[in-house]
Amino acid sequence: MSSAFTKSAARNIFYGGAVFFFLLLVGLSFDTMQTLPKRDNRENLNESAIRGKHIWETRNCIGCHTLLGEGAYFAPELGNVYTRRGPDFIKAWIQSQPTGVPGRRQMPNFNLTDAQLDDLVEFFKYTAGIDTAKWPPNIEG
Amino acid sequence: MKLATALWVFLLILTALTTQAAVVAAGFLVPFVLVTTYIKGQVVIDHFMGLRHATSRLRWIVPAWLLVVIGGIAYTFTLS
Amino acid sequence: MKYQSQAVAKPYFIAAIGLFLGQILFGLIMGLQYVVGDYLFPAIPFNVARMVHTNLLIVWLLFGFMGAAYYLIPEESERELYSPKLALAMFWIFLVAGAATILGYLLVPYATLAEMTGNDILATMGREFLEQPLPTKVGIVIVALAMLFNLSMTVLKGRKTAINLVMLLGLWGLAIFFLFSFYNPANLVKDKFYWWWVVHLWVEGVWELIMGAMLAFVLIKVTGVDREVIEKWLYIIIAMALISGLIGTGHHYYWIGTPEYWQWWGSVFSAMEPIPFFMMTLFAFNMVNRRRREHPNQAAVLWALGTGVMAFLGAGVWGFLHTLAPVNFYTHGSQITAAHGHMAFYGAYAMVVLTMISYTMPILRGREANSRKAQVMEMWAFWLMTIAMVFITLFLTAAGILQIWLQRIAAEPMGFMAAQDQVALFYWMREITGLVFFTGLTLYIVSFFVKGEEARAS
Amino acid sequence: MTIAATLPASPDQPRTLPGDLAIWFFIFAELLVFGVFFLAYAFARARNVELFDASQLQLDRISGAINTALLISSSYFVVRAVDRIRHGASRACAGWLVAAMALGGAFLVLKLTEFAGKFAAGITMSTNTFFMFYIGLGFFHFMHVVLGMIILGWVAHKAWRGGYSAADHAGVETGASYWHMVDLVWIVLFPLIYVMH
Repeated sequence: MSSAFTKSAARNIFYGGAVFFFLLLVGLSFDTMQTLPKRDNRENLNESAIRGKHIWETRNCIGCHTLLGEGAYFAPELGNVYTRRGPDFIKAWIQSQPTGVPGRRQMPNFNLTDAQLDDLVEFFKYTAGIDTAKWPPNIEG
Repeated sequence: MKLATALWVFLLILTALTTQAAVVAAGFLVPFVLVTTYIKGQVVIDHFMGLRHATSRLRWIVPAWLLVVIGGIAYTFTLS
Repeated sequence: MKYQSQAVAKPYFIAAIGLFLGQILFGLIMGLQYVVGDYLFPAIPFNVARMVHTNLLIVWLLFGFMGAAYYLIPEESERELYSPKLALAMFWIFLVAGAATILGYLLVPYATLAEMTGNDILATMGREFLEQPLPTKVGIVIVALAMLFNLSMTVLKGRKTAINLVMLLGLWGLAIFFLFSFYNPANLVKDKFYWWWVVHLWVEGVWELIMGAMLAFVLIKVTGVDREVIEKWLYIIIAMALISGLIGTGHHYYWIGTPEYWQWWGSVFSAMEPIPFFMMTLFAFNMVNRRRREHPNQAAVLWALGTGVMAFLGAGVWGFLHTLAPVNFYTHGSQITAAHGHMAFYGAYAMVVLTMISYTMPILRGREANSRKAQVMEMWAFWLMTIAMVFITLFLTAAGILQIWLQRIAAEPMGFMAAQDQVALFYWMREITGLVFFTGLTLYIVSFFVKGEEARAS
Repeated sequence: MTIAATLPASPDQPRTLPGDLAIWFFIFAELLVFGVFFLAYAFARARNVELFDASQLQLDRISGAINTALLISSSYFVVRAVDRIRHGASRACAGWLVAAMALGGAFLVLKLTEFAGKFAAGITMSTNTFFMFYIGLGFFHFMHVVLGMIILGWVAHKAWRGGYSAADHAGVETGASYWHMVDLVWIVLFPLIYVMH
């Protein structure tokens, strides 16, 4: 019986383990990509929703809100806002910002056109249809 | 090496019994398979891995792992 | 300083500390906006402040990593840096690009900034932590590649030790996984899936290699323990980090539209993620206990030990708290995440960079260690910042638990803003603790200017 | 050496786990993962017995049993290989290792046939929780067999070229320990997923 703890064995385990588990991650990611069409609501990802995502990104909405739970925690979750509030409320809300109530959190007004608002709502409609394994726990997000 | 060879045959027989048990006995199946699995695992740990003769402070980990896993599985079969 | 070219680390470290200060200032602004919603509105809306806060964090840590690499790799390779001029040029490019980006965030509306910087050619902006305009992202790649070329050439021509190989591998990984930031599919699920290949594979993957290498380097220097021993433990620790952390990516794939088996894979592997951090803590304390010399720089020893403990608490314990899928179902996207994020980033990455700075800066300034007086002040800064961070984390955790209860569990769930009003007390306490942190940081900076007699080995 | 109680790091300490201590850290980590997965399976099954029992009927138990026999036998061959190198017989050691690898290869072929059948029937990891475990854990173990074979192949190659001796053969024991771990895990996996219901 030998008794050793060598640097070369430790190094080999590091390299071997890293490659092994990276390949496993790639394998699982490959399977995920195969499974996504059933879950990611891509049939509702139309041109308007794609434009909506672009608006979402270029106004840095993620800097205050979460989307499917990821982002900043300063303002409400919006992944399910379409279900919670409906299209008309969303548009009216965005247009009425900022509220200007002293001491309350303020959302900037981004001066979006009607067409842009429709695109954004279409994006929220798409996100609300993604199969998120029943998250969030309730409609409040 | 004679011991190892004998144990090898023993393990193969236990495997055959485990597999066969699935079709014969209903209430008897789970305890029987758990016991044979535990014996098989312990044989591999002691004689193939060679931990029986190891003097390291860490040698208890693998048998303890086997015990916890088999014990945990046994427990879940009492739940249903 | 054994090699002249190690001096290029100095501007990197100074910039890192400067940007760290900026990060904390914007953190304080955001903390106040949490309770006084219209503070500085519309001059600095919350999303802008947050973008500055997080981007400054990333940039100062990158400055710290780069500085550390430029210091450590020549010393480990036992030769001068391949090109100190290139390293210095990259410093200025990175600093100017970073400053311009931050000014862009502050002075120009984000949508205009996006338009000006070619976001319509390749849309990459507006995703958390990856808000940088396209030219900045390209700039980061160029700076990283130039640095990697410089460092790789140094290592190739010099001595190859575990520490410089691991450091180099970590930096290569950092650059390679950053390339995923250029992939932004319209499909939100795919977007998020690969977004984590930057964010998670950085902080819970390759950055841990960088962190391990830096910590190992400082421990060799301050303890005098045999390199062979430290290096083999380094390999084992980072092996554990990648074994658990790579599939641990799955803990981000529970609720974003990805298949549900990730709940199993993510839970099992990320439950193991505290192990490498725990080993790192044991490692740091053991090496210091077995030290063969009393290094005069006791502040650096304190930082090294603190990194081990705080990384374990922040990344390990606070990560584990909400990593199992059934728990994460309730905590996902709440203040619990913020609590974990703060202590993990401080404990693992901010502290390891400060450890490195604490050890190297006196040497870069021509002495083995700072004066006793300066060190005492630095240690005060250590305790103020660290204890403040512990309390920030505790208050945010309390806020998070209450928020989850009110908004997600209670029989009559509250709306988001109503729940926020209920937890305002904790936000106030967090803001006050933030001021303590700021005091600690100020003291830290002041300690660089304290003179006095040089400390000697006892 | 009181500190070493928490972290056995010094090379002069007596430590006689077969092979290099480094591989044992890897083995412990792997056993932890597999152990947690096994218990997760068992608890998930207890909460959904009908689904698990019904899905289990679709498995080919005989194929699983043959695979168990293959891995046990290959483990035994590895024991023979270690015995040979302790007597300084490098070539014989390499021979036994190659034989063990051949059985590992047979395991892979059989396992692939099983998986191909399931995929052809449209079964994936997302079909249900049982198949998540059957395919996920099976594939995870499959990759371990591949890795084990790579390690054995490397050791066999070095042994064939006389890289080990009766006095110095830690590398053989290191590879052997890993292979036995792969075997041990399958010894639990087979009855758990294929047999018990």
